[in-house]
Amino acid sequence: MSETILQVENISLAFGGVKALTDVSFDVPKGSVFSIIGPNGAGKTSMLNCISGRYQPNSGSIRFNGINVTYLKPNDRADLGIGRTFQNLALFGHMTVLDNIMVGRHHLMNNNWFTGPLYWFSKAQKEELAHRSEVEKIIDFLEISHVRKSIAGNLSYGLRKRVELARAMALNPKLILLDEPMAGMNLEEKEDMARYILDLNEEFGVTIVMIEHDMGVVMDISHQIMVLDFGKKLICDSPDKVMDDPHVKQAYLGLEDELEEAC
Amino acid sequence: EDKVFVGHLADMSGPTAFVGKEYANGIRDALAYINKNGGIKGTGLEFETIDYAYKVPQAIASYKKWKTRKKMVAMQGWGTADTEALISFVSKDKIPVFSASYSGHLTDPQGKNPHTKKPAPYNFFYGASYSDSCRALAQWAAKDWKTKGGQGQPKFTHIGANHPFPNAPKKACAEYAKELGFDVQPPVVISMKPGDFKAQCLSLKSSGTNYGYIGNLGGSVMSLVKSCNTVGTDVQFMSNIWGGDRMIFEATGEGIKNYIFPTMTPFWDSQASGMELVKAISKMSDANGDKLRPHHYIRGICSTYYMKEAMEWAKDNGGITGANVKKGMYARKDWVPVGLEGVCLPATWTNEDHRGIAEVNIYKGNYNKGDVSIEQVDTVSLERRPEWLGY
Amino acid sequence: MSNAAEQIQPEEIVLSINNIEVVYDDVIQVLRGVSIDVPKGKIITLLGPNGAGKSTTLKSISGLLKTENGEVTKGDITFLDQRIDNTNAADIVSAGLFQVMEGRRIIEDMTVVENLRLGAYTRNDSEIGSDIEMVFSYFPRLKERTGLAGYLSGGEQQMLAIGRALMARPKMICLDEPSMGLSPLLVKEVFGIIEKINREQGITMLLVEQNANYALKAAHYGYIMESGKIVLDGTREQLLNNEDVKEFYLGGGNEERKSFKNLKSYKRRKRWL
Amino acid sequence: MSSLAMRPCGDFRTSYRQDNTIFETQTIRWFTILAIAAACFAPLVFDAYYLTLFIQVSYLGIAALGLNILVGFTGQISLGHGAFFGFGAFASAWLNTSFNIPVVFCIPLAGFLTMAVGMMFGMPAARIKGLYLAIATLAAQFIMEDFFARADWFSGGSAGSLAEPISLFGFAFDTDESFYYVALFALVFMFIWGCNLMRSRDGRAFVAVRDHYLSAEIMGVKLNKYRLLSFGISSFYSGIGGALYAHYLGYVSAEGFTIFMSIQFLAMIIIGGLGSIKGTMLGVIFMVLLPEAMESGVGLLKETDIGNSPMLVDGLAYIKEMAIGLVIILFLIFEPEGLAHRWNQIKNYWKCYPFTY
Amino acid sequence: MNTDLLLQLIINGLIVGLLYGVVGMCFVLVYKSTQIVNFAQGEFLLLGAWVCWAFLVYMQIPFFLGFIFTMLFMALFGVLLQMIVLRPMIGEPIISVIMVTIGLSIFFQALTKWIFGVAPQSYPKVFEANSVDVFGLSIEPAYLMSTVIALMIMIGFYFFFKHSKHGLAMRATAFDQQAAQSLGISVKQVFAMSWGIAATVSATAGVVMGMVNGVSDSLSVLGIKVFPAVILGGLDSIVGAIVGGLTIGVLENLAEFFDSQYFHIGNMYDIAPFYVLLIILWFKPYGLFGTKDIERI
Ligand SMILES: Nc1ncnc2c1ncn2[C@@H]1O[C@H](COP(=O)(O)OP(=O)(O)OP(=O)(O)O)[C@@H](O)[C@H]1O
Ligand SMILES: Nc1ncnc2c1ncn2[C@@H]1O[C@H](COP(=O)(O)OP(=O)(O)OP(=O)(O)O)[C@@H](O)[C@H]1O
Ligand SMILES: CC(C)C[C@H](N)C(=O)O
Ligand SMILES: [Mg+2]
Ligand SMILES: [Mg+2]
Repeated sequence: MSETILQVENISLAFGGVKALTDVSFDVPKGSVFSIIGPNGAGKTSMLNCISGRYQPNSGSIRFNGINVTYLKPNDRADLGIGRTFQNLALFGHMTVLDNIMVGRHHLMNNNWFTGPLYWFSKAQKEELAHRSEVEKIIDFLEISHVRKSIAGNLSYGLRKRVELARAMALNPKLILLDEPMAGMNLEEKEDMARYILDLNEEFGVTIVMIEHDMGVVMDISHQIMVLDFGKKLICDSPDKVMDDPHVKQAYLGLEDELEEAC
Repeated sequence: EDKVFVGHLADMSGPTAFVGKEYANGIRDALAYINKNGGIKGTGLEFETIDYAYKVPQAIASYKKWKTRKKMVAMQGWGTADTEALISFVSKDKIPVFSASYSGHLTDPQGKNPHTKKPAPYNFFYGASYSDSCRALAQWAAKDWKTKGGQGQPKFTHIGANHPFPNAPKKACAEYAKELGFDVQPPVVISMKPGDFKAQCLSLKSSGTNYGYIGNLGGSVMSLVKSCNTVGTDVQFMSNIWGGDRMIFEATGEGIKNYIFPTMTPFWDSQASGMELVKAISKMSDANGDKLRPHHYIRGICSTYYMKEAMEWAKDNGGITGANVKKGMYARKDWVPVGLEGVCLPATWTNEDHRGIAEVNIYKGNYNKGDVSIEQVDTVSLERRPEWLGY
Repeated sequence: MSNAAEQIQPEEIVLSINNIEVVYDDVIQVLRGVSIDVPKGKIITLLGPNGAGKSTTLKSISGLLKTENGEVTKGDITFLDQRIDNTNAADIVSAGLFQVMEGRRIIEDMTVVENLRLGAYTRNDSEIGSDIEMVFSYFPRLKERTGLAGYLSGGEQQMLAIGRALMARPKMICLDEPSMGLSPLLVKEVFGIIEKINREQGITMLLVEQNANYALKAAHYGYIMESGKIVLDGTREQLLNNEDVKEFYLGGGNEERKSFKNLKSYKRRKRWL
Repeated sequence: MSSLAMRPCGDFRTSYRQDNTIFETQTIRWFTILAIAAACFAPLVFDAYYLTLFIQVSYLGIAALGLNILVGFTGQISLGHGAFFGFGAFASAWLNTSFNIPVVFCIPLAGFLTMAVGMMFGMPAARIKGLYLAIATLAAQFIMEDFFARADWFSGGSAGSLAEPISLFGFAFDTDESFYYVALFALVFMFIWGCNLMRSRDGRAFVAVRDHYLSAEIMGVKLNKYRLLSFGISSFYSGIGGALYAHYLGYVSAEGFTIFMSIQFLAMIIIGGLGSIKGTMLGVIFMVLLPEAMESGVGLLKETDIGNSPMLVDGLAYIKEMAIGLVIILFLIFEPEGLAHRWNQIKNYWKCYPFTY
Repeated sequence: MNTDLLLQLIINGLIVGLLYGVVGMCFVLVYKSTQIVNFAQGEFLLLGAWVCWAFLVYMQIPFFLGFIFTMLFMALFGVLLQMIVLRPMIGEPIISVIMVTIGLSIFFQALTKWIFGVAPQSYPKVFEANSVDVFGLSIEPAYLMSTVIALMIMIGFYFFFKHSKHGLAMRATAFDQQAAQSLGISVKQVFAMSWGIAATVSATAGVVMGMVNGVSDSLSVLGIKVFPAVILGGLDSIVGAIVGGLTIGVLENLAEFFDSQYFHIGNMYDIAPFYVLLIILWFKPYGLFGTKDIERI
């Protein structure tokens, strides 16, 4: 996994007074699992927002597969193959789980307001069904078939996170951004989630950028870890190196013994 | 015994209820009275009053109901909304409609005038069209200007909302005013709803308008007069038939001066012989007869009685059907319904000219310290120019 | 089923949930007979997988079920010896029971301070100002954020939520997943503060958590809930030493903690009942 | 099992195709088809009064369906729908009289014209949201009302404009009986169009935009395109509805396409149920029948002598209006989510009795 | 160019605009606390105007007394209305509640017509002077009164929302009812309060309108007429409502000026504000002072 899929160069982002990000650069190798950690308010989510297009950085550039996407609209980035999940869930609350995921297929389909309604007489039906079966594969993969038809808004927190992952996968992206995928899960569910992420990475060959606070998970599954603190990059290196870094210890983890407890 | 049915659409609760209610009471009482006194030469007169609140869908539904279930032979309608919505139905179903929408284009049953979008062969109304009464007022204004010894060209302005009803006479009247030598100002628009019209009054003032024709009715007229008083204009207001009646004076109170308006009937206190019958009719809904009815009420009665006599004619000439009633309207010239002499003006309808009346009585009203004084100032009889037909 | 009462004999029970059932939308049954006792001045924790009904339990305590048209159909809840099931939320708060809802739920278009003042809505004494300072002393970083609370980061919002609870000076606080989305350091901090508050102000706490390690360390007594039932309960020690709890909640049973890396992609699912 | 006799309790479907159908079960499908077939014989049974009511339901229903696509599915409130309805009416009449295009083509053309206008007034949606947008559409309402009253070339100004009846191969649909079929066809057609739209790509996109436009955009949905498009489609519907209205009456006058009509449309879809296609229909029927019911209620009162007691005789008109307001209020108090919601609840209740699985 | 006409029109605009502002504030108040746009606003106003009129004409009591009574009556009315009609709607979809207010407006429109009739009426003379002269424009004295009232109300509102705990509670409720309840805020009380205030304040506007132009059923259009003003200022900004009102007021008059002097298009007085509204919204999507909602994920 030599070539890089995502190149971030000197991104800076400020909201009025608050400097969310200052001059952050990093590369994500294709097919790797890349984790971003850091204290709360360090700017991790803001970083993802810059990559997925929610925010536009004040300066710096982001290249995806060599294309400069810094100023593209979010939906164009989706077309290029960047998918993501959100820290505070952002599902379509009143839609069924199924439809939520089908929305992920949006940019891959091409029936429209005219051909769609001509359902049987245009290709629409065939298309819908084809994509439906794709979606079903994802549903089985993430083991959420039992809630297929229930309204996303009524699901419990953990399930909703899983549905979000499914929706992101439906884009069939080359790069998936995960914002704290394991928050609010107990160990068992974290293990499941970790498994999904690994399979996603290894079998589907999707590159993964993940924000996560659970050091256990981060240490185990990521190839590279970047640490942000107050919007600045502290270090970006392999897990164990990061672990030994003194700054990281005191800025983020706290002292040794507690680290053990933490995971 | 045999019966015929007449439908009656009224607006008693809608936006035009202010006058609609009075007009409707007139019709309702008249129909009831006719019914009580022998109907149409013995044929019972069945009728239903529906308050459609100026909402077109209700009007249509009621019409259909009457047509199919009651075999309606004629209808008493109300405003522009319902009248125009029903034009093509009634001419297909051959059901004459007598309405209070005096839009000029309803007076051209055969579409002789190029202006006419859609000939309305089955639409009648008692009274001069909005255009004609406006023309009459213009004539009076011209005369008034002379008698006042006004210098130069008097200025004439149309004041009204941008809606079909006020707009109806806009062009026609302006043209005639020009012909009479007025300097016609661009129209001033005030909404149909009451509000603060000082702005418009200021532009009236600055344009130096001498004669302003008011196309609106009810609350907005009152607001206009008040606002203009505050601003201090000296415009001679002349209103359309709906904008001038005792109610307006009482409502506006102080400050409504020398307000000019047309009518097609005398007032409640008139001594005309026909008023006997009118008062008798009024008792139908007001047993001890102490209500003062505005002239819209009386006009409602006239509208009903012309229909009645047309129906009587129809009965003698092949039965009361819509088509015959229509013929009945054409049967006579300059006729006045029996018993309403001096109340309804002599009217003539022909099958290519539905301008029933060519004569407009013009009144001037004043309000001083609680009592309203109204005096007739002129009677204008218009020539029946062919190019004015339906315009 | 709950033997909490004998366990902690002397203390009085502040809140007792007695075999309640909860139904959403008149059809979806979520809780199937849950009983929990919360003794005064203690920290009780409620663990369980997603969708078990933990949040639902808290909502039924704090009277917020109605707003999601759910309802306690069976059993009863008493707080300080008065029935509070299906009474409305405002009264319960005034009675001294405060819930920190899942997902923070701060008022985003208000400033931090305004949020805190809102926390004190049910009070009308003069010490609100000083209490705000007290909260800031617990969470110094909140003091710097002067903008709208909506722009705080996840963690900051969580702190604000807890601080807001303190402002009400409640007798008891229910916390729904307070550590969610916090960095390890902060998790430690927050749990530290929770224990501190419990110690210093003697506020009783009912703590719904996913982070079993911390929760069990902080709590005196714990319940484990699955699919709407309490499947296990016991003191901190009992639970910490229970094999199943070790495997499914704490990680690393008897053998060394297995890495997330090489999990067999099928995993044994132990379920009580 | 390919066809289910009863409502399924759980997923027994064997292909996604079955799972995607408009109707839950074969029975329901056949039932609907039968109902429509039966509807074709209505003119033999019902008189013009009922037919005219149905025709109203049809043209108002089509327009309301459009509004629901905008408000219910895309979450953009519009207070200008009445004006668009009017525009459709005038446009069709105008196309027919001044270019003498046969009416059958005028109606869809009017639809597209209205669509264009709708999108023009929908443009603010690219930047404005929620109630701000609602009021922006209010501007559309007033601007267009004014336009109708002044644009003689288009609307005939105060004289109104004439609309020929629909005619196909020389047969004119100018009676209630014949027009009924036009209305029925149009309704069914637009209805199915709506259903299919909502279960295909763009329909989902609309709902996504409504529920969470930020994440929708990140999931690849072009926000502005869909915000605008939903305006377009809803205006298209109202245009069609208006055109039918015009050619039914045979005459359009600038009066009546007021803000109150727009509010009426809103009432219909809210009462019927936002974001529900069949709900729309229920709502329309409700709002069309309500005044009629009140009228006949008043009619009954008139018979009795209480009804004729003087203060009531005048009162009746207002009592009627009040009753209409009251019914709407009570209805929403007891059925805040609209008829469709109740319908579904009853359905679920039986489907899930006593618990979910 | 006719400058003193222009000047007079602008003054007129300001004076009338302030009244729009007052009505606008009621929208804002209800909106801020309940997220509801109250379509029955116009009827509140109408009712206030009629009730005061009745006090003056039937009971013959002096104006200022009648005015006070009217306010009290309307306050009570607002609270009761909330208790009976709107309370059951708490927690229901906003749009449905908005629909209820539409129902209310239909209901009260008819009710007032029934009770007070369909004929317009004038208020008895309250002030001696028929008109007072402001910078060469003569206006009705009532407007001076309204100006004073407006300013008082405005200041009152401002402090209420910024500093009182009830003000905070209202905003919280508006933002997230469930969360607000979890803080011990009684949503019912909050709503009752705001409806009460709204009814009272709009009544004052109604009375002023009544004194100036007389009362009649269609006075209630003011309820819709001020929509542009409210939006222009920003739905949730008291100050915005006033500024919006003034702006619309002036706009109308400017439109009238240019129309009558130069363009002669007609009806610009009513329509032009809407064009301007669209333009302004394009550049400031949340009006001039409205707080933009937080867009974070
Ligand atoms: N839209 C915004 N407007 C203003 N400030 C913002 C905005 N978004 C983020 N911030 C600020 O930028 C900083 C970084 O926020 P961010 O959400 O990226 O932190 P984070 O690393 O995700 O923290 P956490 O782990 O708690 O989610 C925070 O201080 C936050 O207050
Ligand atoms: N408003 C609602 N309507 C219908 N069902 C609901 C509602 N809220 C929750 N549920 C259902 O109730 C069950 C329990 O939900 P709850 O949120 O209590 O779980 P939880 O234990 O809090 O899970 P998590 O740890 O993920 O928060 C879930 O299956 C969920 O689908
Ligand atoms: C407005 C009413 C006075 C009736 C009038 N003829 C109209 O055009 O409707
Ligand atoms: Mg974050
Ligand atoms: Mg939960």
